[in-house]
Amino acid sequence: MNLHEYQARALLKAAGVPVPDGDVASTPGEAEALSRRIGGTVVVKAQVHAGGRGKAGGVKLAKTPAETADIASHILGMQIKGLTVHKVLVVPAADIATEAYVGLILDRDSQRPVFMVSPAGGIDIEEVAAKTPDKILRLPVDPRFGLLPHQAMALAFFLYTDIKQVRAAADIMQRLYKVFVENGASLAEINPLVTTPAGQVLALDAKISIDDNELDRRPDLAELRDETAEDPAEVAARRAGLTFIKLDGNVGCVVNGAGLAMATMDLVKYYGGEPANFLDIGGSSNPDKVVNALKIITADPSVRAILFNIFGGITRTDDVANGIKTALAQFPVKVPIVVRLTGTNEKEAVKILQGIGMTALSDMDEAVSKVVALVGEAA
Amino acid sequence: MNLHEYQARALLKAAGVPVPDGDVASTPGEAEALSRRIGGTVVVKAQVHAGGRGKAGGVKLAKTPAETADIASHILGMQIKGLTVHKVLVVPAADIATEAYVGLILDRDSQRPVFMVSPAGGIDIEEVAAKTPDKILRLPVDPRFGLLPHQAMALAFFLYTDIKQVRAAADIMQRLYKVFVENGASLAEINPLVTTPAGQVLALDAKISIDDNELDRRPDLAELRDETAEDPAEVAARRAGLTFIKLDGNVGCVVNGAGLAMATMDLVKYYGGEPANFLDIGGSSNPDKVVNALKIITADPSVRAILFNIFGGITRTDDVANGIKTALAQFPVKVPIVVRLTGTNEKEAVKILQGIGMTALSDMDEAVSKVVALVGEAA
Amino acid sequence: MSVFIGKDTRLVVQGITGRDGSFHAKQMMEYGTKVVAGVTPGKGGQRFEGTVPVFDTVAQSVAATGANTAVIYVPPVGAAGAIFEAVDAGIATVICITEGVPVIEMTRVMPFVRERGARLIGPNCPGAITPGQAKVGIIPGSICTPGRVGLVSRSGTLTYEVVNQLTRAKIGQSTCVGIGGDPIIGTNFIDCLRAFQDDPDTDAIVMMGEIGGTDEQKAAEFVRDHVTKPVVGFIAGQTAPPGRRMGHAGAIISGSSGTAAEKMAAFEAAGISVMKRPADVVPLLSARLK
Amino acid sequence: MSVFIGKDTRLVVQGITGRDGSFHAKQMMEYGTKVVAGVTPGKGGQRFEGTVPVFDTVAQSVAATGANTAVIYVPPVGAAGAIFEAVDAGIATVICITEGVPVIEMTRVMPFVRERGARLIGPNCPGAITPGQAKVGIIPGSICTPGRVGLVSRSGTLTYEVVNQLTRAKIGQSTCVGIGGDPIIGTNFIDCLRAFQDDPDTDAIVMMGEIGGTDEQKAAEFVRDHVTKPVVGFIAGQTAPPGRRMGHAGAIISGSSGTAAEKMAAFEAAGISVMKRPADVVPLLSARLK
Repeated sequence: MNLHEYQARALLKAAGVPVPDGDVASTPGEAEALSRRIGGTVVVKAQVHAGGRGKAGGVKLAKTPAETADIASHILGMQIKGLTVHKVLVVPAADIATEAYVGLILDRDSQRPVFMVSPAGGIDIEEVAAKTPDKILRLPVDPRFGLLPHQAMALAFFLYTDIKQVRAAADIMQRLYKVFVENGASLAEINPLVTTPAGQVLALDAKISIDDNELDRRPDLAELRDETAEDPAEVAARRAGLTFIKLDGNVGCVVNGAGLAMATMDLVKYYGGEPANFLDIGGSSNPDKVVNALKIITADPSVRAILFNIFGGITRTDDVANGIKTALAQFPVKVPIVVRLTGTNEKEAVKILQGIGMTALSDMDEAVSKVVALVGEAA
Repeated sequence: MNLHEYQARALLKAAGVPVPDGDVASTPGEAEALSRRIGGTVVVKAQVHAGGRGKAGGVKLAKTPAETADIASHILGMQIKGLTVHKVLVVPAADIATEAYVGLILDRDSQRPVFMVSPAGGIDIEEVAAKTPDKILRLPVDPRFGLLPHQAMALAFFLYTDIKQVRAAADIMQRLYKVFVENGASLAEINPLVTTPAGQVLALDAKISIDDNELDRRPDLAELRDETAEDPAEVAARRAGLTFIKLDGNVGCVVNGAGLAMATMDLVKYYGGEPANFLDIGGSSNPDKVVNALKIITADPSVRAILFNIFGGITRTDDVANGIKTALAQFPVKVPIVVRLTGTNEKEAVKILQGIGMTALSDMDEAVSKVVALVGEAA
Repeated sequence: MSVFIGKDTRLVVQGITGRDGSFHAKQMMEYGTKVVAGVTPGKGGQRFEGTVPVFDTVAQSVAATGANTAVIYVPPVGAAGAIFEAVDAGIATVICITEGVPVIEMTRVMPFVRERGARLIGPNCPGAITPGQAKVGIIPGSICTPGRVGLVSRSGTLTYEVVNQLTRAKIGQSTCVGIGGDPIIGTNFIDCLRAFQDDPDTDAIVMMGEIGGTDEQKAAEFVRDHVTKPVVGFIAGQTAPPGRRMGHAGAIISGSSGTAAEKMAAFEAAGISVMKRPADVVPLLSARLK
Repeated sequence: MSVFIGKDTRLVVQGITGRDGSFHAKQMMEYGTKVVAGVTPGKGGQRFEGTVPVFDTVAQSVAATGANTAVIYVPPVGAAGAIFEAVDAGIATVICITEGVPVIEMTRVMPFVRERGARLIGPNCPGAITPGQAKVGIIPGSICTPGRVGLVSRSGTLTYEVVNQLTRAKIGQSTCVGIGGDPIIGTNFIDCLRAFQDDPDTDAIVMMGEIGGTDEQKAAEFVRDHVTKPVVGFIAGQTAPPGRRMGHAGAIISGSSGTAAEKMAAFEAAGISVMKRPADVVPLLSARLK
């Protein structure tokens, strides 16, 4: 789960990382009041889960409270990469002497949190990594010992020479690491970490992603989720215990298991079709999940046919068949449905489907090629 | 540094360990008010750094606020093992179903924090260890991983069978470990850990010792030191940067280095004398320390002679000689002083002492046998 | 012979009285797995299904039954603790089925597992099965048949799909291992490839990967350098969009890294026969086994 | 040959620009120790005494000078971190002079030191000296003379006292090691006894213990079982009261355990000649060396 900049800022601030003054506003009036409180020139920053906000016109300077209100009224409601801006962050326009990059990721290979820092900050770190890899210092942290003081200093020395700034940055590294570990982050970035002409070290922008697995035990973090920034269908799916990702095609897919769901999408493509979604109903056998899955898929007007691909293991195929039966009784499904199911309680499932006039296929390739053909006919 | 029960209780409570209601009082009136607030029968407990408070009459039940005031007025000011009671803890008299022991020590051998728990609580754990060692479970904690959940459960299962109590006790173990590590304790004990007839698990009494080395970086803990519970000479010595321990003899000792100080005491005894103190002026060369050391030692009326034993390494012996000279000029010392010094700047030191009519010996045995002889003559 | 589990497996089921644990404990027992103990704190002394002794702690179960393998069905919040407990009790092979274990917890679990020389499979995995000998986890026993093809997969139901294709084509399996779809897992492709390469009862290997990370690329290098047995591979997620987590916590294309195309190319370069779809497994394997 | 330090010692001084660090760095240089580098964060690029290069980090100093030994004079609050840094930089022998290191920090330092296979001496110790070769720490060089007696001690000035007695009696030392008076230390008596036993240039061993803990008792057992060279021992604190910390954090009799009497008895039982007072060292040693 990605946090908004203002949320990431709040976590860092609570951990003692120096961030500029400022706060978030949902209306031009709030933004104006903040601007007045802060005084001087401020920056108004769109809060959306998208990179390149600046280029998209989502980050602007405002010299007066009135101008802040004006700019906020433009940015609020703006679309950036398909996402509507609902909030802006208003912060003082900082004088910047230098910009550095500080990132901390959960690295799969080393199975550790890994710091990446670079004095070339404020820009895309992947670009720096590709073009000037010697400008990045990479440091894995052994979670048994945590970030050791000399490691924090080594990271800081890579960014600064002035010992006061080095110590300030090392302190920020320690606090960032603490935020990362205590909140189960998969990514925590300060970009840019700036120095002011007076020599202060400040986190000017921050990005934090929380491991979704962390949210169950951390309702305080789960509350930070901004569902207005997500596809409504994906929100509905998550609430129903489904994993759903909207795609551009027209073949709706209902599958049990993430790997099989991906392989099903791939097979749709293989047979010349285009999947409309990724949808994993998970391992449990709840007919309600199937009903909800069908509701979500049929709400997508581009879906021309629906494919079920169920390999019964923990999932009982008769539960899935019952779910289809219940759904069709509750609401009309106007596109054809192709069902493939095999495994646990397959015979019972086939009977249930036959009872409502449907046939069940047992071969994945047969089912996929059939659904692709149906879409072709409909077109 | 030992904490009082009420201080240890506060640390545990802040960490979420369930402790009975109650608070500390310095006057009978405060105790009475607490008793009224708590309601019902209360226990009034003397707050002194000494075991066996109960046997000494320092722990009493009081049925009413008036009785609480009466009992508090008896306990406050009472002497327990030579220590004056300045504070009492007033807590509700808990109904107790079972009593267990939970201790956590910094173990030198394993170099780890080690839990010791026993269902035979409320009594002296060393006695349990000696008589029924199978009633104690010992569990070292790897500080790299902390107290693992199953370890906390194993400790708790050793005390209880009811799963609710087991889980409650496991939770207490985790919190106790956290208190231990975060406050740099060398010992943290809950004795007894009780269950109430209703099944609640409560820390009824607690004892925590903080590693003295921790205090420099933790002023909040250093503030908990109760100097009224210490020998005033030892307090004065600590403030002067000296390590001083009062003993029963009559030969005052001023030594640099803890090992040499102990060996000097031993040698006094070897030659038939009795050391009046342990006193280590430490490694640095500050003449003021010597002045303060002499002040503290001469304040002890049982001291009949004073021995300096200085092996100059970091310590410059001329600094020590200057300290003696300054002290003697500042205040009269009515007992004989024998000085042994050797090492760094020995020649200069000898000259300084000769200048004030003193001789310096260079051999430790000679000096000690001489000071013991002087005490013998004086007797 | 077999890989990781087999006829010598003496299994303790952690969370045996829970919803998932009890269901699958029964399934494993029916399959013939030696389920020697269960663990549920507070239920020590009971018997599961009237036969399997239940203990409060894994250490007690090991002392009483000589369990050497553990399977974990406890909820996410307790799963990492359950792995620590099993490893600390001296269990050699720990299989964690639980999905949703916080990844930061796994960063602490893994050094512990390694220090103790234990093997962890998972978390968030379907477990392993050595057909005819032992089933540890949730892979349906009915779709497997004993044989000489080893299978390793990051997925659950996709594994079933492929195993099923093999069984229908009368190609039996030596051991099937689901290593799990999380970013940090105890046993990776290379561990399994090495085990299959060393297993005298395995003639060929099927490897089911997916998008995200670089495990498949490294596995391909390992195959190129160290595996002499034929390997057939698949990558799920050829049509997955970048930046989205495709169900599995680990199945995410970061920037341009971890794509299916990249992984399939690595497979090809290493001499691994690449399946375009699950149904390709039988013809490709048959061709390589000739 | 020598123990822990010697002519191959290439020393980096951590905290070289501090009050204690600079004083003792000079003393060590004057003694002839190869002080190849100093470390003080923020002072990288300077030269100490016009000759010794100062670095911001230990890693830099190792890369530039090939330092293999570190001595730490940084204040207590930074001392544990300085040990981590030295070990992490690949330093083989780390000697921590600093007094007052929080003991809880040492519980975290020690596993790190062990995992990396480094040797830590101290903290809160006077260091070591191999007379005529190298002095690392604060033991006055003037009282030592080269020879064939190894000395190990938990104390500082008491060590000087005994070394001085030896030197005055023309009994030279192979190496003198102060292991420190803290409850948790990197190198204990047994480590030193083993090293002296294995050192062809050591003929006899002097062991200076004190009250508190059980290290001397264990060392006595080790002497009984593994040391063939004569050992002479002393225990300071025969007159110390129980329950009081006698200056050293580790010098405390807990209950009835850790007393001088107990330790002296253990020495006797192991065939160690027990000194009743420091001056006994020369006659006892002379008798054992005949």
